[in-house]
Amino acid sequence: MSELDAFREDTRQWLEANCPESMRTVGRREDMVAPGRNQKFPSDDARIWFERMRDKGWTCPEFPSEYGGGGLDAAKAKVLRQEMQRLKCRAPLSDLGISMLGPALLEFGSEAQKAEHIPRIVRGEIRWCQGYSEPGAGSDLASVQCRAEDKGDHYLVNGTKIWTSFATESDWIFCLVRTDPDAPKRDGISFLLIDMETPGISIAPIQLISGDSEFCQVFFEDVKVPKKNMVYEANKGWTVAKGLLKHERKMISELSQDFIGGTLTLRQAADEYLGYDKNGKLKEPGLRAAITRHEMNMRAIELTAYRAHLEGLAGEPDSRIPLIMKYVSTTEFQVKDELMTELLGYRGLGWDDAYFSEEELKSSRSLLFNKSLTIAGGTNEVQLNIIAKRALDLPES
Amino acid sequence: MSELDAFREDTRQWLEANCPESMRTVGRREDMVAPGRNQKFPSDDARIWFERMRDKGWTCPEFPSEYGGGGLDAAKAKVLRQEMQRLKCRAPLSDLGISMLGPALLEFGSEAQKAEHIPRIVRGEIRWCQGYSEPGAGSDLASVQCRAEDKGDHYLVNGTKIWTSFATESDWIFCLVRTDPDAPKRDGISFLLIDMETPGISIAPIQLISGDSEFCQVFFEDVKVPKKNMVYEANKGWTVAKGLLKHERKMISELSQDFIGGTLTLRQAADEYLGYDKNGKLKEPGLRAAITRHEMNMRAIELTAYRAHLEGLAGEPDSRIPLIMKYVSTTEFQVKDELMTELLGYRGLGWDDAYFSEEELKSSRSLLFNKSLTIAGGTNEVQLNIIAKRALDLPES
Amino acid sequence: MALVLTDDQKMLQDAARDFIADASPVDEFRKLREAGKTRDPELWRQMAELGWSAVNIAEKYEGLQFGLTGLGLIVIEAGRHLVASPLSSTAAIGVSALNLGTSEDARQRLLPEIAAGQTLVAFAVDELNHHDPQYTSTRAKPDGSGGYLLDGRKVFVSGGGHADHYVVLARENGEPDGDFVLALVDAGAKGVDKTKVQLIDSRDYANLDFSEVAVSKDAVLADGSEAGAIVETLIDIAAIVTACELYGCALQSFEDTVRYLTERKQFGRAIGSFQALQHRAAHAFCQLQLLYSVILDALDAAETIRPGLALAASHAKALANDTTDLVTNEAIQMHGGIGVTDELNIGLYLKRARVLRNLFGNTSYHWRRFARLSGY
Amino acid sequence: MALVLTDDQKMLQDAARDFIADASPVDEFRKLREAGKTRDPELWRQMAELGWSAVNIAEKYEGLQFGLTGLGLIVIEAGRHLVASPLSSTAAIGVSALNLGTSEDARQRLLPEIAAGQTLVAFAVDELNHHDPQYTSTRAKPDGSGGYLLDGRKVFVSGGGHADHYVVLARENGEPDGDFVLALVDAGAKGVDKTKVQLIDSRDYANLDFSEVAVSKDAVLADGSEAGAIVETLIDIAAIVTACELYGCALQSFEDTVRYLTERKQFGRAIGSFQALQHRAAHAFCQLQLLYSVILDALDAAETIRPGLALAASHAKALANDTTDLVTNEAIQMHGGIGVTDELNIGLYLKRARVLRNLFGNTSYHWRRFARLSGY
Repeated sequence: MSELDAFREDTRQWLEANCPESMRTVGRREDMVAPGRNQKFPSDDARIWFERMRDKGWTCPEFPSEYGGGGLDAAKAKVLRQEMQRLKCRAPLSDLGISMLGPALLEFGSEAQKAEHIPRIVRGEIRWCQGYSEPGAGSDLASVQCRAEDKGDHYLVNGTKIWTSFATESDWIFCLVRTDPDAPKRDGISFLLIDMETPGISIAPIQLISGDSEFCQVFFEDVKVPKKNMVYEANKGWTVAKGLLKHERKMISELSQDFIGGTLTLRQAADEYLGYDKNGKLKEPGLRAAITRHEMNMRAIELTAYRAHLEGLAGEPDSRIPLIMKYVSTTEFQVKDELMTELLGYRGLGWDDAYFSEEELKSSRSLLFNKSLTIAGGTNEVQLNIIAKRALDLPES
Repeated sequence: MSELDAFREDTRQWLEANCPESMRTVGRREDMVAPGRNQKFPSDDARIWFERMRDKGWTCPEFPSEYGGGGLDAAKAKVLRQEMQRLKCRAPLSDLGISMLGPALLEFGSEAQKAEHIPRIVRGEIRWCQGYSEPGAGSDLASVQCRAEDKGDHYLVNGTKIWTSFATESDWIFCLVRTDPDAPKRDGISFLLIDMETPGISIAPIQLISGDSEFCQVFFEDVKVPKKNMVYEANKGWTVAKGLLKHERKMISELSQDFIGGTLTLRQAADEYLGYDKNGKLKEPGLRAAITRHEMNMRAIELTAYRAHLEGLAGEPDSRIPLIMKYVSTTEFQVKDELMTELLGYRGLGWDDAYFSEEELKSSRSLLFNKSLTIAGGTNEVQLNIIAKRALDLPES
Repeated sequence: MALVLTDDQKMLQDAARDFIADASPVDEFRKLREAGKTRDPELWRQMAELGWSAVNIAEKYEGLQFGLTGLGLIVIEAGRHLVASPLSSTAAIGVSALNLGTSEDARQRLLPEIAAGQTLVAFAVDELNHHDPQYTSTRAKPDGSGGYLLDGRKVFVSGGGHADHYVVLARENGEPDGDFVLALVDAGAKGVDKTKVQLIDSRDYANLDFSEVAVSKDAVLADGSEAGAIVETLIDIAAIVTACELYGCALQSFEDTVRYLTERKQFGRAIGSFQALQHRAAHAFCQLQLLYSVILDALDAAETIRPGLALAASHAKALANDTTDLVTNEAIQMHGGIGVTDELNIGLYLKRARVLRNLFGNTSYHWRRFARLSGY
Repeated sequence: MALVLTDDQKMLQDAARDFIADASPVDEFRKLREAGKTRDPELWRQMAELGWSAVNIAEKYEGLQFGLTGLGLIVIEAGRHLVASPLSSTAAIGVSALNLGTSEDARQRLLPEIAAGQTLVAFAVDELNHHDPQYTSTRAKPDGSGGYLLDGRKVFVSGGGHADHYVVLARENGEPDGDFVLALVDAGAKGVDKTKVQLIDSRDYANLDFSEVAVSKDAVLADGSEAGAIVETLIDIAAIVTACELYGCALQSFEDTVRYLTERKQFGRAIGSFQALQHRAAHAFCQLQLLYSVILDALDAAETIRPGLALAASHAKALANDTTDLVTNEAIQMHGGIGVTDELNIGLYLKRARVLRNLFGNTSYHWRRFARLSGY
């Protein structure tokens, strides 16, 4: 038996022995385990599962073991993922620290920064949020206005960040700030880590059309940030940011439908809210055709994601595929929401009322919330620009 | 009875007495009467109808009577159109001279030019063709390369024009030529009339994917054109051209479906080639929905054209409507062609074969030929640019 | 076809535009919503004073006898500002039910009150999650003296929470193929039970249960063999008025978006200078122009009850649904992040539009009906 | 699922790309068309020499036993260059009919000849203007000794003009619900009448009339209760191979267009720098990538005849139809005037694609089938 096979065998046994039964089902949005100073768990099983995985460093399997990570190489990490998928194990911990900041720090951070932050990410002690967009800089991320003045032993930060998820519940924020106002746009930007408890920071939640308010605007007023919290070099934050952006887009396109939408599938909704004619066909031929088109597109997207995965494993990744995934998947998720709303009729339009089932309310919230999918983390327009430029080599517009 | 009512009465009686029965049906492409030195008529009735209308100047009802035109004012011309529509009278004569050059000459031409050309247009003695596009200048009409050098008593023309309809059968051509190669693009262009029999002109028909070849490329090699044939002023041809372009777009969007396509309607094709289920619904629900969408769009386009017409009559024309008509109608004509092809199945894919009916062959040619509708006379892209700029006031891109 | 407005209609349109922009801009709707209310009685009093409650009522019932086209123009303006009022439910649909109905008594009793803005009416038609009058099963049992006893349930009745009277669609004896019965029911009548329902657009909806509710002969607006045609015409009018409001929503969110395109800068340019956005905006503009023609034609068909009304109605509602889907989605996308916040009006238009899409027939319902009416 | 090519498959793909670019670029198809021909026997001889006629044939019948995925890759390359050859009709579909069929005799007799490039086969399936095997009415009357007598008419048989043998789909006794009969018929057999038909893509089509054509027991590829499954699988394979050719057409016309976008200048810029065109091109690119995944999956399903083949086939054909419609229309529009001339290849791809769209099921046929297979 090869080493990898042995690892697979051990991992499988360990998971079967240690992953609680209730952690082996698809989780909903509210079942996610978030880290932080005031960490709470949705259930005892979630806590147990988190602690066991944390102790093996498997909250971050590929982070080096010297910082508390799992220390697995790519092949073993893949085996772990496969075995977790086999058992349908939930993620023990979800955070921007794990998926975005950690990898960036490992690539660009100083030794001291790694030693300070990575172990706390692995152990779930800190919840991270992201300070990228500003009211005047959405798609045009490089036009950052939030200032960080060099005051000798610290930076003085003034400005505002918007679209920061769960800012009120986070402990630290990673930010793009402008350190050189005279340099060309991308050249005067730095990447700064800021403790949310620093004086001068205030937070205003943003209410969305869906009624949710997980996004916030964060205001910085004379906030003093120690110089040691700058990642990489001054005025070179764009390099760090670019690496992170890729992770973010991947994350958004990979958000599973179960997570984003309600728990109803179109098929279940069709069964319950529309019904069939005597030949077993959905009652409304127009909706039947629209659902068919959507199902075909979803199947094509899934096959393409799987193809990209296999190409990667085979060592022949096609760099053009990741570029398209966010655009095609978020667009199709919105199609699903609209179809769901059509299927449910009035029952898909409920607001906040005992009259509607939890699933029905989720469906209408999802219709509204998911309008942001084609905007957040790179608008459709920006994605198409990127495809035109990088995949098709079309000239700059 | 008002003068206008009297005119209507007289006109109705005259048309009823003078328009041959066979000229009171919708004509096909090949039934059009074209003018020219070697004019031929598709039928005796067509000749009689032409001659009678010509003698009243009603081939060009609004042209001044001093040049042989009908001399009607706008109100009377409208009455004549209405009465002709009422009887379904065909146009007695069709030519670019009537619809495009004539109005431009009346606006911009010299007295001598009007006296020379307008009467011949009215009497159908000259067939005109158009020399606008060049191989390097399609959407970008102002980048004309075809040179006309001032040689004292004449211009020496060298270059080429493309997409000239029926150049081989035409007597004269009106052209955009570059008279000042140093001026900014639009400022060095002039508008020239050229007799096609002048030495140095040669013509190559362009074969289209539909098999048609009514378009030609015209080559000019040291062609001498008398100076009197320049319309308006040297280097101010763009002013004349702009006026003409509007006429051309209007013409293309007004081309009736009967003219462009075969003679089959979707409804007839559905009856004959697809059939109905026992509830009287078209057999293929997907096609039924697609046809419904198309029929709705066509009805909306027709109502909009009619609204624009009525708004004009009411003296309150909305200048934004004409901008949209070419885009929406040509796009929808192509939808119709594709639907027709789907309805006819294999029978809508015939090339040149006794096996297919004339209508079936027309349908497949129409599918192919009409792909040019969204390109000729202003591409969809150019039309959308114009709408964005003129109707929506969006900033220059 | 009256595709061009008369001078009188234009005056009414201008007056509506001015009054609503002044008295009830979108902020007023926000205030109502914040207060948890779905109605502003003072606003309706003012609208009634301007005669809008009476536009579609004949002079002999103290109305202005101005016709449905005029009323449709007001509904469009109201749609542009998200005005929450009984304009559609009472002044357009409720009045049409009485106008079309066979009860002169009901007309004499209610129309003057409606004209004065003192009485509200709601049309209770749907029983399932999708509009389709074919699936009406509310039972109207003949009481032997020309009246009926009503039993059944109506859902998502627009304006149902505040209405004084309901126009209820039922079937004789509740039989699937029975004749329709259109009955006028007092909201406070014995056996009527009302539950309010909250949809995403924060307007007034209610579910209604009817249990042996007595309907006297005078309150029967239609029954027997002529009821089918009356009910169809009434629903066609309701669909057209709903299309008007959709058009208003679409038009305003489009205009807001075009303004944003010229103001918002990214990459150092107004985003409206990006050609991809220009083309999409231009396309949306074309669709709105087409829709406007279809709506004017449908209003005229409704006003004159001319042959072809059904086709015109299905055309108007289907195209209004479709175009509003396109325009509201584009409005959010072109606004970017700010477009999904509650702070901007764009989201309010989207929510209203998605509910209106379902009222009196979704797109696929009207596609099928258009095809059937066209004979294929 | 084999969504990544094996090294062997990649070598075959490269070889096909090189050979076709060299031996049969689009110009060769133009020459054939000009000459009024629909076939190039010398080209097929060379392709057979390379083993392409034998890819899908087992070794024991002198084939390469390389599988349908490999063959599909060749068909894609052939589609890119509009190669007129019996690759689909004979090497893919004809061979599959023999492979799936129950007649070992037919296999032994024909497969080695096909592998050697000496025999051509065509599948005669359609009887109406649209593909739908349900409407098969050609009659196969049992002759009492295990064979049949065929009567009926097949239309638009692809490759039918040059085929030496036909695989004919019929029904036992011609009854609407009768079992399918799949029969091998010699092109020269008594009672067979052939008429060539010219479609817009200038390929080989024929209508076939069968009048009491004798089919011996050994020539029966399928009948009785197992015929249904065999025929369905065969048609699924045919649909997938057709999807491959559509994908090739779409891919090449897209690449030609992207090249044109970078070369053609208007208003002083490459037209590919205009954002509206960039976004449309990027969208088309996404659709092509999705289609490629679906096609690879379908080829694997066809090669392994795994459960879910029917769904994969309908998915591949529907998406290939749709995507090719989009891409060929965009190709013409983006080329502008020159795109509608016969001089450019773009028009040739469009014509070929419109015919392939109809072969083995149009989009709406496969949408309905996908929905039915999915159980809704």
